[in-house]
Amino acid sequence: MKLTFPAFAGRIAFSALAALLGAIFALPLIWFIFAPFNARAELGITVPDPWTLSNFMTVFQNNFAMQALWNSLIQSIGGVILVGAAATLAAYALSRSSIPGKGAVTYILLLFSSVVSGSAAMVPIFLIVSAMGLIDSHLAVILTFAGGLLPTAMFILRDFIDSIPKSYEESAMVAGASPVQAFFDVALPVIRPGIVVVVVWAFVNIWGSFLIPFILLRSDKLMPASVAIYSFYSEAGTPTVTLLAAYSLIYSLPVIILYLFVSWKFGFRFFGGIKA
Amino acid sequence: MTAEPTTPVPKPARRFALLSNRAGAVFLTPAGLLVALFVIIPFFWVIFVSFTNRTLLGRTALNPEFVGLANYFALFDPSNFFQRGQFGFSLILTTQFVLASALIGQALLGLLLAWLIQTVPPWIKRLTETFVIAAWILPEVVIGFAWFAFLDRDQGTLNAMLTSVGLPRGDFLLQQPFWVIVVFNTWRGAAFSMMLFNSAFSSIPPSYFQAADVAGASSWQKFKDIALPLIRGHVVTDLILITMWTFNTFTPFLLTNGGPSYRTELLSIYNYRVAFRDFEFGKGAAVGVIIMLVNLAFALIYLTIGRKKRV
Amino acid sequence: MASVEFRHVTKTFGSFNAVSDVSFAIGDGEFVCLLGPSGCGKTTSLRMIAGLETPSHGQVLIGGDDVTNLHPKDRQISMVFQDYALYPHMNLADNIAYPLKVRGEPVQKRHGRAREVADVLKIGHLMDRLPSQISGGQQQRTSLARALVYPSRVYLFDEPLSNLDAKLRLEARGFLNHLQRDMGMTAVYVTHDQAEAMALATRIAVMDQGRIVQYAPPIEIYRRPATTFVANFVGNPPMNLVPVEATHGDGQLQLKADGLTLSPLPMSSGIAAALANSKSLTLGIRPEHLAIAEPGTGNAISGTLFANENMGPESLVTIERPDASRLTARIFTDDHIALTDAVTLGFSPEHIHLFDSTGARIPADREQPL
Amino acid sequence: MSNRLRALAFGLVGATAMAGPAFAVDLEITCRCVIGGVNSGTAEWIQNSVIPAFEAANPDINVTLNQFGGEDAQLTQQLALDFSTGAGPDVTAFDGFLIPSFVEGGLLKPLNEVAGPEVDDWSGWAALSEGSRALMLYEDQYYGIPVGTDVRMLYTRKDMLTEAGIDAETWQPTSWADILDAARAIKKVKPDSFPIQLNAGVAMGEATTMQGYWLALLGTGESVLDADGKWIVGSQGILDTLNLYKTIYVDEQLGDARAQLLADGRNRSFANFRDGVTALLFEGDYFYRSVTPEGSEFAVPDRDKVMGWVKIPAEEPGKGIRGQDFVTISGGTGYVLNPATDAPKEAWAFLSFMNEPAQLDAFQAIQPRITARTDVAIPNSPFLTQTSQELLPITTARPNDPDYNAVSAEIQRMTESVVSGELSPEDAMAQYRDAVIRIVGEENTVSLL
Repeated sequence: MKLTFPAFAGRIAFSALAALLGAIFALPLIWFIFAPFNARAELGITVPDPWTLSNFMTVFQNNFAMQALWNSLIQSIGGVILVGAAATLAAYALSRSSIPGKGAVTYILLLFSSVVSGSAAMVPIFLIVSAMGLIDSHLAVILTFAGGLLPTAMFILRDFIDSIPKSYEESAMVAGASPVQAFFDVALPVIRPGIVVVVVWAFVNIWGSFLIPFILLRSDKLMPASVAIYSFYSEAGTPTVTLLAAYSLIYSLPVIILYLFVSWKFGFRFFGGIKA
Repeated sequence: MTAEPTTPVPKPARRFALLSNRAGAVFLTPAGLLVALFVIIPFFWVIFVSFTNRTLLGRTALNPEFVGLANYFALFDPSNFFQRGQFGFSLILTTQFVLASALIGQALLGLLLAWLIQTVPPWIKRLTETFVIAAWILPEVVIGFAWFAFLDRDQGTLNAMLTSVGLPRGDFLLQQPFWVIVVFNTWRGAAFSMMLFNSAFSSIPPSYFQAADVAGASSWQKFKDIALPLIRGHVVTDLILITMWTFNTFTPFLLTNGGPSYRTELLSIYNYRVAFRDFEFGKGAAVGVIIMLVNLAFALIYLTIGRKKRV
Repeated sequence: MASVEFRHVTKTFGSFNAVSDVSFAIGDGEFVCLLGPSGCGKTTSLRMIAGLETPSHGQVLIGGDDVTNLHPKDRQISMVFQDYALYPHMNLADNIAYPLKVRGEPVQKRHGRAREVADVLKIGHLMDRLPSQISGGQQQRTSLARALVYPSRVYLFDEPLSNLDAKLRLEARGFLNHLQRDMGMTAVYVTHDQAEAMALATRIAVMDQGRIVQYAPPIEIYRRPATTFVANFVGNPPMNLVPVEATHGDGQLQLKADGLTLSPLPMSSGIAAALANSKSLTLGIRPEHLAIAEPGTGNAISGTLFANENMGPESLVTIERPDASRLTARIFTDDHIALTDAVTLGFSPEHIHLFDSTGARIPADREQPL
Repeated sequence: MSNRLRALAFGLVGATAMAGPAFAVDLEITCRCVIGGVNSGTAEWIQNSVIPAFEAANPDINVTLNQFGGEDAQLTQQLALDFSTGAGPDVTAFDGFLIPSFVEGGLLKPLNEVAGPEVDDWSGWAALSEGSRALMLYEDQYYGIPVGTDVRMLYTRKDMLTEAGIDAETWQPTSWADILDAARAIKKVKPDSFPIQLNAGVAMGEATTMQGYWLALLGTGESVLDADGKWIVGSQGILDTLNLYKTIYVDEQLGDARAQLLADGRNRSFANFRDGVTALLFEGDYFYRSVTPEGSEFAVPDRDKVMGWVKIPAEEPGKGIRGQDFVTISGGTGYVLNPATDAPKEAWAFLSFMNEPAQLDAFQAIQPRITARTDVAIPNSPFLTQTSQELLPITTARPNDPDYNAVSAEIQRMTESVVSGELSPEDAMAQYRDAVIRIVGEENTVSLL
């Protein structure tokens, strides 16, 4: 199809505008492309001369920071497993069983999950975790995140499961499978893409969070990377720019990789939950 | 149907379901416990604590007293309601912040981006999308620091760019802190609106636009007359969700610490300061209750609209 | 193989009666089609046989055993679903062999058996593929293979051909017919396609609004539809129905309608009973029993030409009557005559059907054996 | 304590097995100190001297040092949350003024209640001066052992004074006007400079109250509390002090207002002094001991020549508190025991061990400071000898009051609203008055206007 001139010019203008917006979004992040590889990085953007990995070497030698990455991993993976498993079971029950009042349960869950935000519930969560004697443990962070993320995870997954024909499990049962067999052999593998989305979403949430671990953890040994990053502030708060940049990059990598994975595997789109 | 003499039913018929009620209950238990413990109990506890003068330090830590609505009266004390660092100031600041950064900033920018990337070459779409989404998914502490460096008065990238074109430096974090967090939050959150609108646009059959092309409509006309009316539902969804998220966001704290002079102290940050710096748990809980009331209003609107659409 | 029986089965969803007090029996080795429009309760009935729904009242029996509250897995049945329900994460071999797997058969044995069935269905060469990698017809045969792979007392089909295109559907229909002849299986087959039902069934249960309107062999359904509903539902195109006013005297029945000329018919006790209720009757004539006639011929009905559709061997000629109702005739194209605006369609009186004001068929005094 | 779960598990076994010596005890000590960072001397002392010596004497006890690098207020926050949840280090450095509010909140217990009667038997108490013991005393109970006290003064950059034509060696201001005049002279010579640093604002936390506002307020003859222990919420002294801030930061830009407002402002103010932007800086001896020594981030190059100090004058001669010409204020830090420690006896053993003369002498060798114990000499530090001799006699102590912390926060807010130009001194004081009345009740306040 041949484009008329105005249409062609319009295309160019659109492309230019989109590229400009993309550039604006990129600007605050460009610093992270250069600074980590620059032994003398400051807050301004300078192209490293020479490019070096010395900042990373220093960061790798910082036991506390490395331990913190490990802690982040423990907390994120623990939380993700709990969220994934509990949300899958619960969402499956909400979708497939005929428990009386499950509609109301879903409604109430959604209501609570949107009403009770982290900032509003800080005090009671601290007091509850403290009363349970779990303060200053990975478990405290894992459980708190699981509780907080579950309603939304359940809701997304329930929508996903609702969109899957019941005939999968029905055919399995007619063929002789017990409900448990039907769930594990048939339903679970079919729901898996939905679970992956929820799990990735939960991981990114836990991995990046600052406030909850900051309040619930007390000892340095358990702090996740989001808190440990402040160890690259010297004395009383001046950032050690070079190390901070390198550490930030390492700390961001899992999220970037997950993004690439999800957009490659599923396309970064919406699943259930938010469909209108 | 009550008396059916010809069909004596030996035992009460259990309705078949893919998952029996008992199994369903078992499936729901772990999630139910976790949600009850970390969402529902805190909800009621925060209401309870808000009626006490509980603190972490000082006399009322050990023996908190029931003070009725005193915490609420203190929050709404007209003598200092609008002062910086007080509840009223934070409330108004947060309202302005939501209006400017979510309803105007994120929604409009997201809409514009979603519309633009429908038509641009794939590589520009990919690149733009990647940066917009990166702003959204990178850890908040990293983003906070990126902006701190970006806006630095002496070395920051923004000032370097301004001076290179002959404009004066700005001391943004100190002089325009409110606009800094507005722009910051717009930047941080536009991805969600973009993706939501993007998926909304791509759910419109292309034939609608082709028909308009045949009729000779311009891009703007197509947007205004076809796309916008068709995604109205998505717009409502988007506005309510980003309003709620922005209302509760804590991330600007990592950029400004709520300052200078409380000028960026959003309700969530105010809540944090009262509860975890001044250690006034009772008053902090009262702030939390008000935050939750606002959330409740939005959630009810959202669910009402959502329900209507589902039927 | 086993028999199936419904005893006063009712199924309600909330306040909606999906199936109302339905009783019928399916003999061992019978192929019964449940036929009706969507929402008539046919699928619900099938699912109650499968155990995927529990009756609100009444009993379901398979092979004489009350299975009303038995879990599907314990009923020894097979079912083919409308959407095939092939598991997207398993290849064809695993899909077909899944029923054997849950029965604890070893891998070797179940894959061997799956392969046998697949070969019969001509999909044996696709065993390593995933369902998403094969055509719709192949998917249909895979789901059939999965139903056939294990011994079963009753085979249930829920509109298994409705997702196929016309040509494949004919092919699959023929195969099912062959299978039925071969195996003599007891089958319950849900469809809304009357041709499918006619072609496959040994008996058809026509359902409407949760009730069985007629339960009879296909030929009887076709020749003696119990109601105007059945008459209208079975046959393609459906039976023409003309409202008529009846008068009678001297043992003779006179039917009157615009453009209709019909010599008086003999009275019968059935007609007399119907007329006692109302003088308004419905006259039914199947399109294939109408032919182009000269104006003024004895038994005929006339109107203006509305459409003339050439179907190859035959044509559908539709006329419009003064009250805007239409009649369609199915005539051999060879008999084709140049049509003018006014068309008269003639018929023979032995082909007419009469229905009373409630829509029920008025039987002849002594029905001919079919 | 961070191994709380392990400790719990131990508790079950320990109930029966504790008698045996087979179990090693782990102790943790926290201070706001980082080797090579903030309070490096303290960190080096604990890590390299106290812990090895203690562990040598007690082979069954392992001690770990948590080096906390954040702000004072963050450590306070951490400790408050730790102690409220039964977590936290066994021994920690602690600012004396926080003791009342922690005690009232049930977060600290008297030493002898935590560790038993041997606390009272410790020989060291007798060696502590009464004044320094008071730093860790609340309602007649000891909550910790004081390490030392401090004094505050006005640090000068002699090179900048000289540049402005002032004889830096003999300059001793006797009124606020003298300071302002010197600042103006410097500003004239170096228009880009911010000659004065008088801490203000919320971001600096307690440093605003102790190193800024209060120093000025004492110079007007007032304090934060009156003689009856009532909080002064309206007075000419407050107004004069706030006007001083206004002159410095708003009217004449003699100080770097940004540094008072930004989150990392205190560091900026140190950097200003290091970089020759600020010539007159109000601080404690901590600034000399810990901030500016060679090798630290804010080391002043050629310090002995460039940096000097003078006494802080009253607003006008004789107008200071108690009629003094010069004023200063002292706080004090020490170490306390976590009331929830799993090993109270061992924790006390460690705490008292580090406060024996042998260890304190080792500390003095690393970093001389004004000591609490009379039997520990300050070796060879002309600076500390001189300052303590001149300033300790005229010093004022911070009140021991559970509400102090909250009022101090209001003081910081009051100064910030003036320095940012948002409120006039009168309005800021009115706001302060309302806030303090809300905290302590109107009956505990007094207005002198």
